[in-house]
This record gives sequence, structure tokens and C-alpha cells, in this order.
Amino acid sequence: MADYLAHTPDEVSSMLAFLGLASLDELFAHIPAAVRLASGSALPAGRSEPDVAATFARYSLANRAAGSLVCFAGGGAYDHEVPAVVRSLASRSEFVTAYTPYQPEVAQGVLQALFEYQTMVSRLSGLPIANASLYDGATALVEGLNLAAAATGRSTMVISSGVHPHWRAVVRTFARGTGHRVVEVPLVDGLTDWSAIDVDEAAAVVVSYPNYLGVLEAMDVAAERAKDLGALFVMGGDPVAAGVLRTAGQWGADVFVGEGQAFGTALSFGGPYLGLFAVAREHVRRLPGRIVGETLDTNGRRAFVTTLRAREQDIRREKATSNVCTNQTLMAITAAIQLGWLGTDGLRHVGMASASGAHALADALADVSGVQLLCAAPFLREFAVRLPRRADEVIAAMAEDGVLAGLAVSSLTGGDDPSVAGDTSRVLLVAVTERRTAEELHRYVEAMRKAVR
Amino acid sequence: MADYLAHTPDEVSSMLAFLGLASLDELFAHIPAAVRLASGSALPAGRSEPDVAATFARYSLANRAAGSLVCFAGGGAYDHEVPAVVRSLASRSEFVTAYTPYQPEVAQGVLQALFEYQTMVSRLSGLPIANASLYDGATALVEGLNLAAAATGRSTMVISSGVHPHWRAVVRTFARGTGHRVVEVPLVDGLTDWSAIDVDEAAAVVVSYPNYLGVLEAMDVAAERAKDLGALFVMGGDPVAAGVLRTAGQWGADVFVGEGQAFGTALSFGGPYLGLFAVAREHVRRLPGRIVGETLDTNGRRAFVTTLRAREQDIRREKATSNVCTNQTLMAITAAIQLGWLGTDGLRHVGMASASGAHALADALADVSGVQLLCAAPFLREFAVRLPRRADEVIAAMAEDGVLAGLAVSSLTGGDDPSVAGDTSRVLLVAVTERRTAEELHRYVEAMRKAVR
Amino acid sequence: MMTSAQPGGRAASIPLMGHEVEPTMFELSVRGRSAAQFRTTGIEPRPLSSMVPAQHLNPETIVTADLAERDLVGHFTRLTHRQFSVDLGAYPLGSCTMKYNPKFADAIAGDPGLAGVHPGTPAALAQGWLELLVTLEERLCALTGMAAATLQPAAGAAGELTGLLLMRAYHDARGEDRQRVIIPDSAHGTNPASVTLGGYDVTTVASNDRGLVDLDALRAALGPDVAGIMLTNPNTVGLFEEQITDIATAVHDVGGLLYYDGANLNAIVGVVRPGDMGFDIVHMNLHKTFATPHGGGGPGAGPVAVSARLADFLPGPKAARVGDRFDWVTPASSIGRVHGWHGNALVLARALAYIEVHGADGLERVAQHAVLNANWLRRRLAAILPAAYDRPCMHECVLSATKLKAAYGVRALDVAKALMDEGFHAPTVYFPLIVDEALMFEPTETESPQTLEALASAVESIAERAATDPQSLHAAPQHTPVSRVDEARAARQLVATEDAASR
Amino acid sequence: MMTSAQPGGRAASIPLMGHEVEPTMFELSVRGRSAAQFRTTGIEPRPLSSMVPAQHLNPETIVTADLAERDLVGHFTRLTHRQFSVDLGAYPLGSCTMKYNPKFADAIAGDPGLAGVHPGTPAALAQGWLELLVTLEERLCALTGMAAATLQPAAGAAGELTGLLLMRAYHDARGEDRQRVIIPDSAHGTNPASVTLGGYDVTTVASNDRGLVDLDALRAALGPDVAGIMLTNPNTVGLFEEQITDIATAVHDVGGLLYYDGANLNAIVGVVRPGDMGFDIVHMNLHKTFATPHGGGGPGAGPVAVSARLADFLPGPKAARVGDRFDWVTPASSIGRVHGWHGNALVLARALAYIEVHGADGLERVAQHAVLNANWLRRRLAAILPAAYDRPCMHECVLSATKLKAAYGVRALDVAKALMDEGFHAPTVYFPLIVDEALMFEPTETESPQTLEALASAVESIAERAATDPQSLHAAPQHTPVSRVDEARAARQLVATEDAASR
Ligand SMILES: Cc1ncc(COP(=O)(O)O)c(C=O)c1O
Ligand SMILES: Cc1ncc(COP(=O)(O)O)c(C=O)c1O
Repeated sequence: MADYLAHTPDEVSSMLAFLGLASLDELFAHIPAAVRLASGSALPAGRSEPDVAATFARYSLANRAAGSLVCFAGGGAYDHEVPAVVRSLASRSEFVTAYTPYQPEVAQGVLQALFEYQTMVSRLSGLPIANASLYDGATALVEGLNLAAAATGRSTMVISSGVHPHWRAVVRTFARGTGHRVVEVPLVDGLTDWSAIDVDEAAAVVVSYPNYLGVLEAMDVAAERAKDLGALFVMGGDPVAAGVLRTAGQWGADVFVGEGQAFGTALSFGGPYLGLFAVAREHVRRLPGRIVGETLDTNGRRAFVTTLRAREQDIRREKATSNVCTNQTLMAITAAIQLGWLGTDGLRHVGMASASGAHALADALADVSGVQLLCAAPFLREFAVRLPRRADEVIAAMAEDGVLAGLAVSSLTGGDDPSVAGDTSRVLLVAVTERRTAEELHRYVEAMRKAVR
Repeated sequence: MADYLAHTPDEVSSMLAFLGLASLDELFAHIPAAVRLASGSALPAGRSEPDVAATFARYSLANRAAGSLVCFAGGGAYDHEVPAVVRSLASRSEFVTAYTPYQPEVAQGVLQALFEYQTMVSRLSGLPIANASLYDGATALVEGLNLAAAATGRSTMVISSGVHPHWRAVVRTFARGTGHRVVEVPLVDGLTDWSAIDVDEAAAVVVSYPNYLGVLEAMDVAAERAKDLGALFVMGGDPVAAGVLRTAGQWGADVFVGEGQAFGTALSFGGPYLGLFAVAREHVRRLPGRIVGETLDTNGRRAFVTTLRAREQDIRREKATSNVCTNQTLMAITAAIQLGWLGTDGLRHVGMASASGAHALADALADVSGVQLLCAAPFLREFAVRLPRRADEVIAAMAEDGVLAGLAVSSLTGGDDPSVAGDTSRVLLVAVTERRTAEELHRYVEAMRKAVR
Repeated sequence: MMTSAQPGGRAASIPLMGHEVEPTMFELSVRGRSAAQFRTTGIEPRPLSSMVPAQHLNPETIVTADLAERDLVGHFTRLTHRQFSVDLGAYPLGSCTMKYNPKFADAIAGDPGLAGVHPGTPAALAQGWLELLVTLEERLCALTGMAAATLQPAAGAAGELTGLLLMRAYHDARGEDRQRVIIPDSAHGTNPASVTLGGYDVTTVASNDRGLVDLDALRAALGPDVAGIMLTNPNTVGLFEEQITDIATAVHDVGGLLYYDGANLNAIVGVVRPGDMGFDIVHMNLHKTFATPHGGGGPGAGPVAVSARLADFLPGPKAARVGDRFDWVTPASSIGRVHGWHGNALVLARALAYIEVHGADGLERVAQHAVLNANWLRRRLAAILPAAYDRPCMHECVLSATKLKAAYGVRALDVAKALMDEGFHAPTVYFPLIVDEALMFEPTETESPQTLEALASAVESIAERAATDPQSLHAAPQHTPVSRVDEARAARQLVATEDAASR
Repeated sequence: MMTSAQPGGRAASIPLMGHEVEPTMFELSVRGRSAAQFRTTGIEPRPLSSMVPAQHLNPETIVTADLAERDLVGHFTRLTHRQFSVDLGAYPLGSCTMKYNPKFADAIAGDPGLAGVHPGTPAALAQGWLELLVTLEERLCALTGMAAATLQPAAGAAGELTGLLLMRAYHDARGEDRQRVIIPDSAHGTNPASVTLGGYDVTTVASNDRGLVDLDALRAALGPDVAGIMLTNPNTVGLFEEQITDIATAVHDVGGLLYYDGANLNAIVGVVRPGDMGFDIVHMNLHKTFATPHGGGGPGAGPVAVSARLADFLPGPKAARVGDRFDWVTPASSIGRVHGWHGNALVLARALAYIEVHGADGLERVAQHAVLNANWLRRRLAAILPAAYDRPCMHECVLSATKLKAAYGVRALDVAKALMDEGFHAPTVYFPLIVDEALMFEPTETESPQTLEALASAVESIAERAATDPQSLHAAPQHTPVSRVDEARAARQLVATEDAASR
């Protein structure tokens, strides 16, 4: 019976009177009775906030969160440090309860924060133009392919199977609408085998760096391949790696797409996350989503405003570069704040500490009999191992010891996949972040020993 | 090694250079070497926020909070509903990180919130003037006595022992400095026995309504007594009761003091809480602490400002009405927000629902053999029972069943006390708030049965 | 001073103390500062070169921004003082349903037991999340009169595209190849954009002089090659498509499907169910009807509910009841994933919290009061800003400034800008496109009668100024941190990053 | 409209959109509205009359304020936009140490495992809290060079009074009846006020021309009836009492005790310990040195640490180690309680978090940079606002506007008000009383060199305006929500509640 309304019964009556109506019902009088609910919707009656909170506390207790399971799961969602200061700034209600900055005069807060976010994404990707966010990494890739199709007038998408299985799945789904032909390139020992496919022209060549198995792909080869096919070179990147690895721009990519959760957003059971998107200068007019630009107000003061709006759906309609409207602004602002908190050295620290932990764990696991690295290729902070038994069973067993061991690759691929030779069900994907301690790594190894004994 | 400093080494050097200094140490050169620490203070080295957080998580886990123990403890600290909306408004950093509004032009937020708080306290106490907060209920009472002494030129304080034992203890402590003579009046069957003392004049007569045992005192008798003694009538009140009981003003009190924790402040292990203070018009110039008044700015706009400052220590120094400077503003603002959230009916609901629960529990406990109500006098939402064994043992036993059974009266009085005839160690003080459910009451009674079996 | 960096402790950019510009994070940055503090892990740091072959390592250091925590806090706190929001005042932005967002739902979403769960956690260890998702799906189906739903779409537009792919999958399964999707000329821009991405051609049907779908025009446009129609009901002019059942019949007769754009569901939630109107596919904007905060432009959530015949095509995997447990299940003929994981989970949790608090009765009150407020405002402003269609509206009213424009050259934009000086956010302007000088007001149910009256008087006073001093309206707003901005300049010389700016 | 209540959704009161007044909660109130939602308890409500005798029941209903949650949020969010704070910018308010308050400490204090504990919880069930308190006491003793401490005092002034009662208990125990406590004329007002409440007479000793205690004057004032002296070191003019050991000897020679007012501890924390200077009793303002937020005027915390000979008199009960557990223990000759429970516990938790993060090294850096900033500012402004005493200062500098006053009639107050238009909070003015036209700047260590430079240039530009347009400074501030307020009127016709106001 709870709600958030202000109107007293008296006020409702006087407003109705002003409208010459006798009841709230009459407001709907012009709606054909046939389509109106006779007896209200089949929902339980309302309950007070504290009563509903009790139900949600039950949901919460029925989960094993990162607090109660030491998290070694990654696959695009990472347990990074998110300090109280970032949480408190990002939860300021002016950011949280505003909407798209249609009126720049009263939206300089969001606009400037987005300008700063765009600058960060541009620097991390090594590309000059970044947009103001997309839904997540997977849909950002789809937008990248649509841009490539528009730029090249072609429809064949060559995608390394080192791209996250969920991203590839999303690409396949949306290709049903765009009619794009999606060609997935297998991996051999963790590296994309470009020779395995024969295509002679393409709109885009997509590679993930590092790829979803954590492996550092041979980017020069991929770039080469893109050039041969006259395709745009689209790189899906782990933005955390940007602190240490070469950028998309340095590898010659035309488009960078990435998942930005790592920058200040909680694991959140998968969303809301943040789709990172950056492109080379020449593609700016094909950019999907919003972009904020700097300008002046009538008094000559610096001001920010969403610009190049002519690309967008509300103006260009069926010819728009994308249909995106509501995006993930709050996560973009959060990322800007988190990156400001990290600073230049902090960002590098996250990359290096994660890598040190990942390599330490990989070395330790190599000594566990029955466990072996899936591939020999170099990796940064995530790697795959082949186990003597099903990965999902091992994960369940290790959870008993308070460890979320990682992700079963088959739970991502849903079965066999060109990214892994043979049976995927025994392949486990393991990620380490800067938050993992030596003691936790030790606990992991012991739990693994038990699980595969 | 962590800190919150901005200065880079280069910046430090250039600032030192500007001062003609070679090292930070030289800034302290004029301090006699004899008194300077040779090798730094004997403190552990600094640790990062996440490392320190781990230590505090350990502290936290070593406590049984209201979440893990259903709280039936009261004694001036109550487990009331504090909604997310009040927490989020009260934690806005403009309120939290400001200080005393010395510059009203940039402090209208705090000043207006305090003006609204003063209005609330005035209405709840039925007295026209309320200050902008004191430390807590106990020290507010001390300020009330000092005001009474100044107003009457006398120094005898007649205090009902129905006043919270901690408040009386604090009064005794500060009387060491003021030289006040404190006369504590015993209770008989929970009610102050004013006939038990013979004093013929006093500065103040203090009664708590309800008293700390939950009993509703005979206020008219107390008022009468105050008049006889030519003393100010000081009422210590439970502000939550104000929703239903007669106010201090209605009972003819000159001064109202109370503990404001009940309005939006968490149990907080006892602090920071909120000292409520209100007086009759004629005592305004003796008011301790700050008071906010309404006025106009030079453009004729309504504005708020701290006023009647001439009473305060920074101006009046040794002749000040009080030494209080920093007070509990944030808790006062929180109380204003919570009262705005509660509204007229919500405040009444808290009083009535708490009372209904308390009476239901008292009735149920009456059926538990060996347990009996301490006194027959009427109570509102808190009551005392006499147990067949030590109250602290019963509390320990019932905690095993997830219930914080209440407070052992002896833990408050520290032994025998004029408020309770005979042995206090078996007396348990039980409070019920609007948050307690029938199921929790049932659990309480079952746990009690077990504990006293 | 050593560096030319901007001061992080100067507050002249906050309107509270002036109207200067706020420096960017980069202007505040001084290399060597930092706010970050990390766990002591006890793990031996390894030289990068020992882990990663040289050709992968970035020869340069990417400099982001280096601030002390104090300056970081000062900067972003000041930015919030340059930002309007629902929490500061009325935000009658039409079509966006800027209602009050309960803080309670934020607290729910902040629970580490929900926010701290990795999306790849096995179902057995995330039963609470799965039950939450299943419960929300049930509620949304009950409210829309649909059989099943997907919670994956991250926003309304994503829901639209998902819905169109479901439409395609349905026709494909029946071996039918249809090319066209019909939308009214009043449709929101995301509709045609989604149709294109769904691989269909857009056929636009004009609205009639009552602001509704012209049934004859629609019938004329219909044919065996029509995959379906996308409708918003109430439509974007805030009017209920009274002939909806005839429309439904007409479309179904040619084998097409009806898509319901739920952006305006707030008008009828708990009162009318899209399913009962004949719709086959429904997306909902949880950030509108169900009060999840808009986050400055997102995140949102755009679940899609469908009738039984389309259920097998829904994206997967979906959380579902399996016996007395919950598990991930993929529908038989699923179109596949439309999100990297399970959708904007924490937004979904907020929406469910809102739904559970309201229940059937509360949500009906929401719709009633949203419609009451909009009609009151429409009537109250009729003399100054006549409604585009002079009839009872639903949750929003589209008014027109044509009178003011004709008489004094004052445009909808001027009124919108001037309203900000009066303490209100502007309504949506120049949408829908079929209305000249459109001002689309959606007060929402959470604004009080007093707020509506103040808003109306503000518009009145603006109208008076239009007569006496129109120039002042072209110059509005003046009491904001920045005055009107030069949008043309922004587009002409694009400066989209600090590095493109000449500082 | 039904009522004449003010609109809750109009934001013209926020500087972001104007400078109108914000209605009070009561002006926004409409009887019949409410925001509160409660648990469903399943407990039968009983009629009050069945529980409470009639004579106790209030015949009238106390009307507080009745708002919908949306209007409650709008109101208080707008009020925060009318409020300056450390998080918005530099706050060089002398003697108040308005440094940055780490959000980390807020998070610690928000942990339900700490914030949710009832103060009457038996020690066995609150071991975490007791360990926390014991650890803090140990840290504070290590920093001050004292033997034991009480954490009960709720603020500095409460600490002062507690300290004076300890002084009295000490003398009483030795059968000595002493009447006077000496304080310098530069002392903060709480010192004399506390002395009076401690039952002592105040003897004020003048400062010498170097701004320090005049040792001869002090010696002259000393005698067997002196209970002790209260000193702040560095003192309130920001100077270190270099003769402190001689002062200590002199006071101790007559059997008096030395009380250390720790309000200025930030200048020497980790560098000098009051104990090593000869102090017997020390209070600390945790809300200053240890960065707990000031909350708009409080809460604070004012623990008092003492040397071994005073330990037995400390207030009790105190948390203490007892074997391998923690328990409440009352010192042998305790003066009793000075707080209703255990002190401002959550403030204490924040302070400990701050101390643990910094450690010995970090706190030393705090003092060093606080002193560096103050000296830099003093020197930088020397030409315009000469320091009252032209010598190196500690963490704050007391400057004087006498030159500006003599030359242009511009007073310290004018400079302070004008600074707000420049984006800075004002320094403390007209304190200490011994300095004419005092402007007391305490930049604290957390402000950057760039911020100091901006602050200095702001003062410079004000000085220039003093020469060219002094009138504009008398009229400052102008860019604030309200201009200078009529303080006289507020006192003349007191309106301290809504009910006293004529609305
Ligand atoms: C009528 C209508 N349809 C669709 C949308 C798109 O929804 P979203 O912004 O969540 O993608 C909107 C949003 O503004 C809308 O108003
Ligand atoms: C020098 C000095 N002493 C004592 C105090 C009193 O401390 P508190 O305000 O915490 O009571 C202050 C506070 O301003 C001060 O500056």
C-alpha cells in the first residue's frame, strides 16, 4: 500500500474538479473498456520498504558474493579495488538522478565528467575520438562492426575466436538483423590462426588483446590481415592492460572496443557495465552514441555540450549510425573518477600487480599434478588451465574452500568452440587482480590440489 | 606510508626555497631539541586503506550488532527505523564536511536545517526556545542544572533517581567543579517519592518522563514540588514519547532536556548522539550552546544566522553560560530530516507501536514463571522485570538464541541504587521499538523461558 | 610555483560562490601526485619484461591524471554543483518519466550480497540472484499481460532491436520473408533506427488530425510483406490510441505482429495491459516506469516481454525455476544473447524493489496520478501554450509555442531556456516532430500540486515577458553556471578530448 | 490549489538556478502527506487509553512537518547547494584544522558491525569495539607521551573541563585546595569558560611582544594557590612557546599542573609530544588533527590523556585489556562519567582509521606539510597582510588587516567576506583577541601549492580593490546565495523557530 505520492485526497478532488471530473477513473474513460483491467493487475499487494528489504536480504544471503568467495573469476568482470572515495563521489545524487544532458546550461557537471571520460578512453586506446559510453563490451563490438560495414560498404566480419564467447554470441544475434556474415577464426595453442579461413574481403577484422584466454595475440599479424582484406582493424581490449601493453592506436587499429567494468564498477552480477568505444579521426561522423565537445557560452566561458548530434537516432532516425539513446553515463563518470583516483602510476600498478599474481599462480598450479597450462603463449593477468576433471565440478569443490576458482570455459562457450582444441569442459579460466594476496593464492593452490586429487 | 598530501618533492623544495629553508626539518628548528622526538613517535608504520580496512573488519566481526542480535535493549539508545533516504540526505558531504556556520552567507544550508531542528525540538518539548544541540542527554542535563543555578542563584539540585543512572553519574562528576549539591530522590515502586527528602530550597527539581525504568511519573506532583522549592522544573524526556504524551511545556517545565538518538541516529555504540535542550522564553539569555535565528540579508532576503552570541564562550569567556563550542550539529540535522520523514502521524505511530509491542511483551513475560514486572506503575515502551537469576547471566544466555534481552539495571547503576528497592542485579530493563515483530517477541519469550528455567 | 596546474581547492566554479569555469581533471593534474592505495599482497612483483615479450610492452607511459584525493573530491563535488537533477527539483522532461527515484532502491542495489556477485558464479552459488530475476520476469509479465520476458536488453532501444529480431525469428520460423515494419510519424527516433538494424524497411504512416494513427492510412500501408508495427500507447503526443483493437486486428490480419514501445507505460501501468490491447512484443524502460535512476543518461534496462507464441525465441540463457531450484535455461529457438551477461542486473534489482513496494494497488495509483498531473497542467496552461491536440491526455501533454512565436517571435526553445531561470528543468522540445514548436511536459506522479502550480505560474510569467521583453527570453538562461552555449561551434571545431583542446 | 504550501519541486533557491530563498520544511508541509514506511510487525495495535492513564495523554496532536519523500529529498538536497564545505574547496579557518576528511573513514564508521552495536551490549559481545577503543587509547598515548587516556569527552571543550576536574581530583587527593588556573590572554574562549565550570578562578597572563607567554609575568602570577596552567602550544597565534620547559618548571615548582589544549596538535603531531614538554594533562580534538568530519559544527571527540600520576583519576568505565580479553574497568579514584555512554564512538573509530593509515611516518608528514603551507602563505602575503608577529609560524598564521584599515577603511571582516566571492572560505577573524583586525589562516596540509597560490592571489586582488573600490568590499559577498546578513536584527527580534516567525 506504499507509494511515493504527495497528493492528499483533498488535493486530488480539487484537481479533478478543475478538470471537471468526478473520479480518477474518469481520466481513463476514453480508453475502451475492453482493454482495461477489470480488477487490477495480478500482482501481490504493495509492502513497506522494510518488509521488501527483508525479502531482498533473503536473496542476498542466497548468493556467494566476492566477499565470501575469494574471486579468481574474470572473463571480462574483475574484482578490482573500488575505494570508498570513488563510491561516494559516483553516488552523488546530481549525477545519479539527472538524465541525458539535453540542456547544457544546467548539465555542465555530467558533460564535463563525460569530456574527461572521453579523454581517458582516448588516451588508453591511443585513438583520438571516444564516445560517451555504450552498454557493455559485447554491444560495443556490435556497434564497431556496424561502423565498419558503413565505412567499407561490406558485410563480412572476420572475428578471432579469441574474442570473448559472449561477445561473439551477441555479434551473431545482431547479425540476424544486419545480415552480416560472421566468420570466426580458430585459435591454435591460444593464438588466432588467420590462415585457417579463406575470405578475400571483409568489413572488419576483429581481435581481442589480450584474448579471452588471456593470451597476448600477435597484433602485427592481425593488423596485416586486416590490411590485406581491406577491412577496418577492430581491437577488443582489456583497458586494464592499457597501463602496460601497446595501445590499439599503436597497433594501428581503426576501432577500439572494450569492457570498462574494471574502472570502478562493482561485479554487479554482470551489469550495469560500461562499453568503451574509440575510433580514428576519419570515422567520427559514423560514431555510435553520444559525444561531448568543448565550446563557449554566450559570455565566452568554456562550456561543454553533446555534439555531432546529426548522427543520432532522434535526428537521423532510420539513417542513424546507431539506435542507442540511454547509455551507461553513470558508469562512464565512475570510470573517470576511478581513473583519476588511480592516476598514471596506479593504473600501471593494477596491470603489473595483476600480472605478477597471475604468473605466480600459474607457476604454482604447474606443480599441481594433473593441471597444465592450456597454452604456452604469453599472457598478462588471466590464463587457462586444462584439468583432469570437469571444470564446473572443480569450481563447485573449491567453493567449499571459500574460493571462486574461475570460469569453466564451457560455461562461456556452451560447448565446443574454435577457440579451444578438443573438449572444453575441462578447461578453467583463471584471473588474478591486484587485490589477491599471496595467502589467497596459496589457499587457491591447496584447494585445487584437493579438488583434482 | 599512506597519506592524503598533494605536494610533490619538487613542490616541497620550491616552497622551502621560497622560505629560504633547506629541509622540512628546519621548519621546526626553533623548537628546543630537548622536546623534539628524536626518532619519531612509537606508532606502527602507516598501512594502506585496504589493509587497515581488514583490521576494522576483524573488529566488526568481533561484535554482535543489532543485525545479528534482535535488540530489546534501550536505556536511552533505541533500535528505531532509519530509512535509506534519511541516511543518504544526512550524509551529503556539504553537511558532513562543513564546520560551525561562522560565515552565514555560505552556510545557509546548515543554518536553515538547524532552524528547522530547533522548531521541531520546540514543538516536541512544548517550550518556545530550543538550542542547536548539545553533546548528549546526560551533558544536556548538566547544562540545564547550570542554567538553573544561574537563574536561581542556588546550588542544590534535587534529582529523581528515575533519571537515567548514567545521567546522574555525569551530573555528580560535573558537580565536582560547580560545587552543586546533588540530592537524589528514591523511587518507590517505580515512582519518585518526593517526600523522602528534606530540602527547603533548590535550584532545580529534575524528573525523567518516562523515567529510566519506563514508568510514567506523576508530573503534577513533581511540578508542585519544584514550585514549593522555588526551583526550576527540569524535565528529562524521551522525545519519542512526545508523539503521544503531554509535553514538558504542558507539564509546566522550565527546561526540557533529552537524548535525541531516537531520531535517525544509529545505535553507534553510544555516540555520537544528540543532546536536546529547550527552555521557557525568560531563560533565552542563559541558553547554553548555539541558537540560530531568522533575519534578512542586505537585499532583504530571508536568511539565517547564529544569534545571541554574547552568551558564548568565545565572546563572554569565563562568564559564558557554557563552555560548549563544537556540538552535535550533524545529528541535529539528521533529527530534522528523520522527523520530516516521520511526519506527524509517523511520529505518533512510533510511540504507539512501540507501546503496543512493549505491553504485549510485558503481558507475555508475566506468564513466564519466575519473571515479574518490577513495578505496577504505568509505562509506555520500556519496562523492568525482576528475574529469578542475575540479569547479566540471562542476557548472556538469551544472546545464544539471537536476542539482546535488554540491559541489566546493575550494569547501569553499578550496584544498589535509590531507584530500585533491594538487589538490582536481578532486574532487567526491556525496551520495544516499532521495528520489533510479533515473531521476535515470541522468540524473546521462548528464550526467556529457557534462560530462567 | 613549480607547475602551472590549476588549483584544486578553489571553489569559484560553484554557483554558490561564482560562475567561473571548473578546471578539468587534467588541468588539475600534477605528475607525481596520487590518491590510490592498494592492498599489501605479499606477492613478489615481477619485472614486466620477465612476463611479457618486449614487442607487447608500451614504450611510452600513458599519462592519465594525477591528483591528490582531496583535489579529486573537490573537483567532482564541484561538478555536481553545476548539475541539475531530479533530487534538486521538478524535471518535466517529456517522454523520459523523470519521477522521484526512491533511495530505498539504491540501498538495495548497494547490498554487497547482490553487488558483489560475479556474473559467472555458478547458478548453485547465486540462487538469490536467479530468484530475483525470475520474480521480476513474473511481475513484468503480469503487468503487461505477456507470457515470458527477457531481462537482457540494457535500455529501451536495445529492447526494441531485440523485439524486432524476435519478430524476424517468428516469421523466419514460419518460412515467411517479410520486409517492412510500420511506424507512425510520431514515433521516437529509436524506433526507425532499430527497424533498420533489425533488417527491415521503415514504412511511416501519418497521424490523423487527432494525433492518432490514421487507421485508413495504416490499412493502406499494410500488406503480406509487413512484418509488424511499432506503436507507443499512449503515443508520443501523450494520447491513447483509442482504436488500438482495430489496429491490432488489421495488423494481425495480414500476419504482422504488434510491437509495444513501453516508454510511456507509466501512463497505464496497473490500468491497461499491452497484452490485452493485442500486442505481441513489449519492451519496458525500467528507468522510467519503475523509477530506476537515469544516471545522467544511463544505465537503464529494457526488458522485452512476449506472448506465448514468441516465448521460444527469447534470448538466453534465462533464469528459470527448475523444480525447487533456479537455473539458467535457454529457450528452444532462442535468438541468442543480446547482452554480455544477464542484463543490467543492479538496475533490475532496483526496479523489482520499486514494484514490490507498490504492488498492484500502488502502481495503479502511479498511473492515475501521472495522468492527473499531466491533464491538470495541460488545462492550466491552455491559454498560453495550447495543447497540440485539445483533448484529455495521458501522462504527458504536448503543448505548442506557435502562438508565442507568431505574436512575439518567442520559440519553444526560449521558453525552455527561460524555465531554467525559474528553477525548473525544461520540458522536451521539438519532439514529437509532427508538432510545431513542441513543448512536451511530463510532470510525473511524484510532483505535488504546489509544484505544478509553481511550474504553471513560471510559464505564465515567461509568457508575460514574451510580450514585454522577448529579447530577455532569447538571452535566457542567465542564472545558470553557463549561459546558452554555442552548439554550432562545438560541431564545427570538434574538441572531444583534453588533447584536442588548445590549453 | 487546496493549500498555500510552498512547492517542493521548485529549485530557484539553488544558486545553480537562482538565488531565491528556500522554503522551510514547515512551509512545504501539507497535513496528510507522509514519507514514513514501517515494518509490518504483526503486533496488535492497542488503544493508547488501554495502556496509558488519560492524564498522561497529550490532548493535542503535535504537528511536525508532513512531506512526501520527494519533497523531503528536494528540500535537503537544495539546502546542501546553499552550503560550503571542505569537499567543495579550501577552508582555511584558523584554529579549526579544516583538512580533507578521508571517505575511507566514513566507510569504516558506516559498517553495521560497528554502527549497529547497542552501547549497553555486554563486553563479551562487543569485543571488537573494546579492542578498537583500547587500541586508540594506546595510539593517543604514544602520540602525546602520556600514560593513559579517557575517550569519553565529546569535544575539545568537554575534554578541557574533564582535564580541569582531573586537576582538581589530583590536588584534592593531596589535600590541597587551590583556587586559580592561569591562562594566557591569547587563549581560546573555551579555556576560561571551562576553568569557571571546573570551579577555579581565571588568572590571565599577558603575552609578551613576541606573542608568547611572558615568563616573568607568569612567574609573578604563580603561587601556592595555583592549580595549574592551560596552554595551547603552538599557541593561538600559531607560534611555538619556545620557553615551554621553563614554563613547565615554574608551574611544577609551585605544585601546579600543566594542561595542554590539543586544538593545535596538528602542528606537531609525530614531531613533538606534549608529555616531553612537561604537560600533565592533554586533550585532543580528533575532529581536527585526526580528520574526522566537522559535521557542520559537530560531532567531534575530545579524548584526554594524562601522565601516570593522574591515571587513577580518569573517568570510567574504560575499555581495557584484561588477560587476552577486553573488558570495562573503572580507575581506582575515577572522577566518574563525563558522557552518557563511552564517548562519540563512531568519531573515535574514524580517528583510529586515520591514525592507522598514516602511522608514525605519515603523521609526521602531516605536521611538516601543515607548517610548510602556513609559513609559505604567511610569507607570500607579508606585504599585504603582515603577520601579527613576524616570525616563522607553525600550522597557522595570524595576519592583520590594520594596514588596509588605516589606509582604506577596509577591515578584516571585509577581506573575509570578499574572499568568499573569490571561491574560498574565510579565515577565522578577530581571534585571537590580542591581535587587531586578526585574520587567522590555517591552510592545513591537504591543500596543494596551487591552491595556496590561488588563495594568495585572491587576497592580493582584494587588496587592490581596497585601494580602488573599498565600497565594493564592504558590500561583499555578492556571489553567494545571500549577501551580508543583518546579525543585529536577528538578536533584536529573536525568531528561533518557525512558530516565532510571522509567515
Ligand atoms: C518513446 C520512446 N521510445 C524509446 C526510447 C528509447 O529508450 P532508451 O533511451 O532507454 O533506449 C525512449 C527514450 O527516451 C522513448 O521516449
Ligand atoms: C584553541 C582551541 N581550544 C579549544 C577548542 C574547543 O574545541 P571544541 O570545539 O572541540 O570543543 C577549540 C575549537 O575551536 C580551539 O580552537
